[in-house]
Amino acid sequence: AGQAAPSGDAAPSAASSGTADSLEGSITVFAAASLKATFTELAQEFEAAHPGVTVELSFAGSSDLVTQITEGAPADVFASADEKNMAKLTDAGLVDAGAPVDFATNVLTIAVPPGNPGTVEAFADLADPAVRTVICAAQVPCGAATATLETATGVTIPAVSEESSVTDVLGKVTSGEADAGLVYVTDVVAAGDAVEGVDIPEAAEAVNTYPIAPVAGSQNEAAAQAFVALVTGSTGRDVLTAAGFGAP
Amino acid sequence: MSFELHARVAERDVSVALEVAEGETVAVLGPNGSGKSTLLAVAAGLLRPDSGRARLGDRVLFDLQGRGGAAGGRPGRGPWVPPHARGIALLAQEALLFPHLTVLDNVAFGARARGRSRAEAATHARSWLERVDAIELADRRPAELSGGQAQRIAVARALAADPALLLLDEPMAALDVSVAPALRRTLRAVLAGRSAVIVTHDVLDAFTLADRVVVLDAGRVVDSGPTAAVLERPRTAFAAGLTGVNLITGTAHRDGVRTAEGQFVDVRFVERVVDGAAVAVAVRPAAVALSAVEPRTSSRLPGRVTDVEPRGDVVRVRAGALAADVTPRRAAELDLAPGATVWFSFAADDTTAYPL
Amino acid sequence: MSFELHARVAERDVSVALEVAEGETVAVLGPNGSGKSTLLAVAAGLLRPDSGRARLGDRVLFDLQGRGGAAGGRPGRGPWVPPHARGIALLAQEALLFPHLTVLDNVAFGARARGRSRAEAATHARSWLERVDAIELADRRPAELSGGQAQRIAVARALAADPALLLLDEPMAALDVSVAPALRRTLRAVLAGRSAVIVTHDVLDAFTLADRVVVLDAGRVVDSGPTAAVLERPRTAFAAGLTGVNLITGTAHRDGVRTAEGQFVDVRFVERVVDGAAVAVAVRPAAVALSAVEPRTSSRLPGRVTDVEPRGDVVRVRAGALAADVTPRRAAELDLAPGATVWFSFAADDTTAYPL
Amino acid sequence: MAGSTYGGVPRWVAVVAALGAAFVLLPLVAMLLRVNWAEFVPLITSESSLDALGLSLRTSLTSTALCVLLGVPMAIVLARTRFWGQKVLRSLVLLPLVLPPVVGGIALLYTFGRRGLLGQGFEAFGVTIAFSTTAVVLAQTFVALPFLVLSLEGALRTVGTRYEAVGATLGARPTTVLRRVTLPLVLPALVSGAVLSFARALGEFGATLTFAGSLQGVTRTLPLEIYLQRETDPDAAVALSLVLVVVAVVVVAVAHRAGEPAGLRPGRRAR
Amino acid sequence: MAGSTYGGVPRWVAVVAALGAAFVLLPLVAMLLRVNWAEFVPLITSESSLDALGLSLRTSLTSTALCVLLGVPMAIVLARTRFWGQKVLRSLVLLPLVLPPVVGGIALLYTFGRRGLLGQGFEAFGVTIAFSTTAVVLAQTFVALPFLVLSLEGALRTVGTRYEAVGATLGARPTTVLRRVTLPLVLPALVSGAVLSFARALGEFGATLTFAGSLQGVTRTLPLEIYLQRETDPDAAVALSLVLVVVAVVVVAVAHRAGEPAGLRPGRRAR
Ligand SMILES: Nc1ncnc2c1ncn2[C@@H]1O[C@H](COP(=O)(O)OP(=O)(O)OP(=O)(O)O)[C@@H](O)[C@H]1O
Ligand SMILES: Nc1ncnc2c1ncn2[C@@H]1O[C@H](COP(=O)(O)OP(=O)(O)OP(=O)(O)O)[C@@H](O)[C@H]1O
Ligand SMILES: [Mg+2]
Ligand SMILES: [Mg+2]
Repeated sequence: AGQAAPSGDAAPSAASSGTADSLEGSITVFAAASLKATFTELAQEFEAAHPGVTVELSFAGSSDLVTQITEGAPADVFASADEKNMAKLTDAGLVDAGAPVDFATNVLTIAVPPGNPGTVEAFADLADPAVRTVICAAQVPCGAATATLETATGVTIPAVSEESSVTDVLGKVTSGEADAGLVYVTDVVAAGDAVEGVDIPEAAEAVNTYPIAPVAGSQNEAAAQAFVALVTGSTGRDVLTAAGFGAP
Repeated sequence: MSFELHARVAERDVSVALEVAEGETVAVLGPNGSGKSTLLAVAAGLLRPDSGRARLGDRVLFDLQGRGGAAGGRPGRGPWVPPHARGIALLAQEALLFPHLTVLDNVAFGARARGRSRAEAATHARSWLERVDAIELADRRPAELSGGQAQRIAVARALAADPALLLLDEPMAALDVSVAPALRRTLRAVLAGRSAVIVTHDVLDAFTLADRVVVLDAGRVVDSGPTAAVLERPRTAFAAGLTGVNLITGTAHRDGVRTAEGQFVDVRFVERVVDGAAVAVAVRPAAVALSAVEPRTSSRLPGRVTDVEPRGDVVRVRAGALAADVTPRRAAELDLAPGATVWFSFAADDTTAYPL
Repeated sequence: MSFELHARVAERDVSVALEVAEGETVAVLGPNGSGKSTLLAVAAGLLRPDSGRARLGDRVLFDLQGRGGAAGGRPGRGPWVPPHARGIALLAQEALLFPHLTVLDNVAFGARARGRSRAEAATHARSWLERVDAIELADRRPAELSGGQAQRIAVARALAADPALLLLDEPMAALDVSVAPALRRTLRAVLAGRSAVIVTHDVLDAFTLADRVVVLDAGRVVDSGPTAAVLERPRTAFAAGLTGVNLITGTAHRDGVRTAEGQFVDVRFVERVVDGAAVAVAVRPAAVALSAVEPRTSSRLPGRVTDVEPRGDVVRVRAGALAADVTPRRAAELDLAPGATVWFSFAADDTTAYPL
Repeated sequence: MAGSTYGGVPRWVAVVAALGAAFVLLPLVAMLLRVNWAEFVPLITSESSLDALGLSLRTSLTSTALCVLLGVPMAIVLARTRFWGQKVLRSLVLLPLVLPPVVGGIALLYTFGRRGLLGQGFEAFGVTIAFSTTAVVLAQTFVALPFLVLSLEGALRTVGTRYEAVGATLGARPTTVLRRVTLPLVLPALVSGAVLSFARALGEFGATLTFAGSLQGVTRTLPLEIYLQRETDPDAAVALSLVLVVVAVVVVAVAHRAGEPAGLRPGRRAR
Repeated sequence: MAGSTYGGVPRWVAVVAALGAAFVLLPLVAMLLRVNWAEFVPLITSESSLDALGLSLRTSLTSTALCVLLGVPMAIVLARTRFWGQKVLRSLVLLPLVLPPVVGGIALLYTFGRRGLLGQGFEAFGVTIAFSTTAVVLAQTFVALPFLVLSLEGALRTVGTRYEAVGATLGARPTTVLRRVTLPLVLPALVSGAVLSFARALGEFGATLTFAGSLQGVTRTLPLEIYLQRETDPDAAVALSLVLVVVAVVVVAVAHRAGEPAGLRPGRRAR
């Protein structure tokens, strides 16, 4: 799919040369809310590399962003938390069909409150109704992944709540309301001491992929391309890995 | 400016006509619920009648054609001047001072509404407050006034609006005897040469302020004419009650009057009256004597006592529509109690008789 | 039940005392803003005085110690019976009928509040509506009543509450002459044997309804006593104005009275009065004659005409506090106009003189 | 008391009002135009939609009742008594209005949650509030209560105490005065306040999501269902919103009819 | 008119009111207890927080002004005139209350968005509304307007037309009556309504996110910032919420003081 993507090393080399950087103006990056920390850092890196460019960041749920772009929001780059939402834009012709590049993956893990009061040791433990488990609803990407995992492992989770976002699942766990929640690895990393993670060996069955692409009709296509390159390049790789994302 | 109105408000069963000549003050009298306030509300433009017409000076205020005679028909259509453009000020039965304004600002309201400057309006308002003897209340809020004080401010507010036609609904009802005469004097000065309508239950207001009187009853005009004529020669029990005279009606019969009950009363006719014509006789209670047995005089009527009212130096004895004022001693002598039968008698010289 | 109250409301500069014996009706008279409504509000428990004490029968209603004499001090502390538990009904100066209830339900309110059944309360209310001659209004809403009708319903509502003490604030102010006598009769029947306080501007109410009179002025009791005594021997200009008599004050001087202005007036003392004592002389305007030149009689006072009021068969001529009733013809002869100087004279036989 | 039927409204006021109405109504029209009518009926009669609608109605009505129960006394105390700190209290009581609902949900978790201020006590008695329909009702009541308190308090102040005083002198004890005088007088405001509360409860989303979770038939109210549907099918979300709108309009219209006080209705006599 | 200072409140009313107050206040206390005070100051003074706070204040005040501008005429027309379809209109105007904010945002997009009902026309003139600060204001106005209309309409009905009629007979034209009589009389309700609107605008989240997006300094208001912070750091979100709460309390308190009508203030004379 990466036919349009410039080589991963293009941006850093331009930055290190420090000469005749043709990029200027500003770009607006629409990114899934779960990318807030990483993309804020990447935007700073990008601005450092291209002093003439300012990066505006807009974070929201992927589907919110898709609606906004469809209705004319001034986006130059779109980074989605799943492929389905990116597909909506390519279908609508707002992103060139070949443009999206996968730049990260994420897998599910079990988040438990510190001290693990429900003593959850493995995915199968979640089948116990005594363990209050919170998952994502099937309509949202993490819920779809959960469903895939349930099918793959044959474990049915009697969830007490099916949330509409990972953040809500994590919130229930950090507040101690739930004994366990199915979230992404990156969420557990970001949450720090607030939760503990219990790895799921079967998680590879349901990998969530993050695609990124410049938005068609961008006012500053060159800079948009450069930002995509930064994210998919080695700089992006480092930042994303540090946050717990997997390689695509 | 002259004013002319006739209107029908079906819902309240009121159908009245009123004329006020240039500079004339007309008193509207009538029992509770007879339509006095309704009449004023229609004139002021606060109530849209079902049909009718009104004119102030050359201007038509409204000219409405009734639609469907039935009660509950919608208000008629036609030209309609809104209240603020009529130049008619209404002092309603309740003071309704604006609670958010001081007394001074209340009185200055009319002038301000007509675009005068703040200072000018305040000066004007102050002069009016002085005239109603309330200048010391200028800075108070309406909530801090007594009932009578509020009423006086309301009068000042209406007068200060300097309207072409002034409508006053019982302006003196809550006033004490120490301000009433002064206010009456102020009103008399203000109303002189101004067209005005004043609703009152006090015959003194009618005498001192009004050129003409209109008597309403059950939503209809039942009597009207110059004040003295209407009140001294009452045609209705209500008008008679206002001045407190006894009204006896019957048919002329030679030098006397035969009542419906067949009693004969001696009177003196000032005008020629043909035998058999309907006539009224007015006698003041003070001129009526009471006796336990039928007196020899020709003018005497029997009555069953309904009420004995001590009134200071006299006692008023009522028997239905008849009343007599006697001294407390005479009342004691007669041992009057409700239910007793007594005779009311009077001299022909004390009567006023006139055709109805 | 007997009632006793003294109270001070600093903010309104009112400091009054009132006593009502068992079964007695007391009339409270006074100019606008003299504190009559304030007195009733304190008695009913709607206003907390700064200090004072009240007792109804054996029960102490309140007993408050003032804190800090300064105006604006907070209401005092002490026992305080809330309004609903006092057994005191107050008919306020404004009708204040509950707008969401029908007339019948308004009148039935008191009975319902005391726990009577709906049917019982309605029957009770109906009988009261009949007594104030308003039974045909039973199903209306207050918004559909005329001012006088509303007032009558309010009277019925207060009476129907059957209180131990009844407070009436100008119950007759908005009533027409055709119901006023009937309502006065009803009140007289109701108030007989009941403790009641009635605020009024109408001396007739005081005469017909009250056993005793209290006169307020500027928040203080200035006169009180049996009705006839207070009104026939007025001590204040206000009380004199109520009955319409002329009040002349001065010092006793042999068979007459010397006024402050040095005029001498011939009177007849009924009681012995020592020379130099302060005395008052009451003369009715009808007994006063007017003349353009100084008359020969010894009782004559000069005056500058302030007002000429036509009153039907007589004309009342006022000169400051002096008033005389003359015939319209005499008024015309004298060519009276405000500002003219005239002499007021009267016979010693027409005066009532009494020590102040 | 003769009726004044004065009703002069300046022309420009009407023009601006029309503008305002257009501003509110146009988005609704725009939404109507985008509804996929072909799929409308199957969509809104799906099991999950009906579950959500039923749950929403039940919980909203319950929390409206709770709002009335708690809010009427609160409004009365704020309007009729004076005490130290009253102004601060009034401001504080209004806070749920300004709190972003999600934060409100967090605050509720901190209070009624398993490890919350009160929740620990409840838990000891075996009562769990989180993830239950009770939690939904609590969340809705929390955000809707200020609406009732505020609109009622204003009305109580406007009406004043004169009629209440009359009632008291006629021998009615405070509770009777409240029931027979005060509440009937402010009925229109009470109804408006209840309608506002109901509407707010019906539309409540953030606090419910955070505090109660989202499980079909238990805690997933219509707004949560709409939010979820939107992930996969914006058309479905719009269609469901329309259902919410219709329900709201019906409730509002019925309530306003019921709340119109007989005594203040213009005109016509009873007989 | 002698002042009645009657103020009897039954004991049980006070008890229930205290219960209601506790229900609202406890969550706030619980929140306070969880605030990480050590990090509080740096957190709320970070650039993005200050940006968000500034933007929130500016937009909320603007939309409150818009609400007053549009809402006052709407309330007057609803309260003072009678026309066909009025009841339906009143219900419709209240709809933004019940619409889940996200759906409201979608409706606004359908109207003012690039492909929207009016947006197409605006676009032709080169005006883009969506995703600008204007959009934030529009979204806030849309959700906050019904609050003002509803509370004001109730007050207008309660006050009645008697004072307006008096003003008219004194020669004041409708506009003057409006300015000098009607509005001063309903000032307390107007202030309450404006406070409600401001509070709702300040807390607005869903519609803003959908219709205006979330761009720092342009459209990312405080609630949006809180939402984002929550993704990474719930403590930060709570701390920021506290800022919102404090701002709201200050505004509410100030407004209530300003709105207390002089004429209805109890007691003391002017001199
Ligand atoms: N708003 C109203 N709706 C219906 N009927 C009304 C209304 N106001 C008054 N009425 C009725 O209309 C009739 C005339 O009332 P109006 O107020 O004009 O009487 P009024 O002569 O002013 O009496 P009062 O001396 O008591 O003030 C009465 O029968 C009254 O009951
Ligand atoms: N709420 C109030 N606050 C402050 N002062 C008041 C208030 N109400 C009345 N007053 C003042 O207190 C005094 C006594 O008023 P009150 O109402 O008792 O008089 P009143 O004798 O009933 O007069 P009226 O005959 O006019 O009804 C007056 O000076 C009045 O201005
Ligand atoms: Mg009247
Ligand atoms: Mg009084």
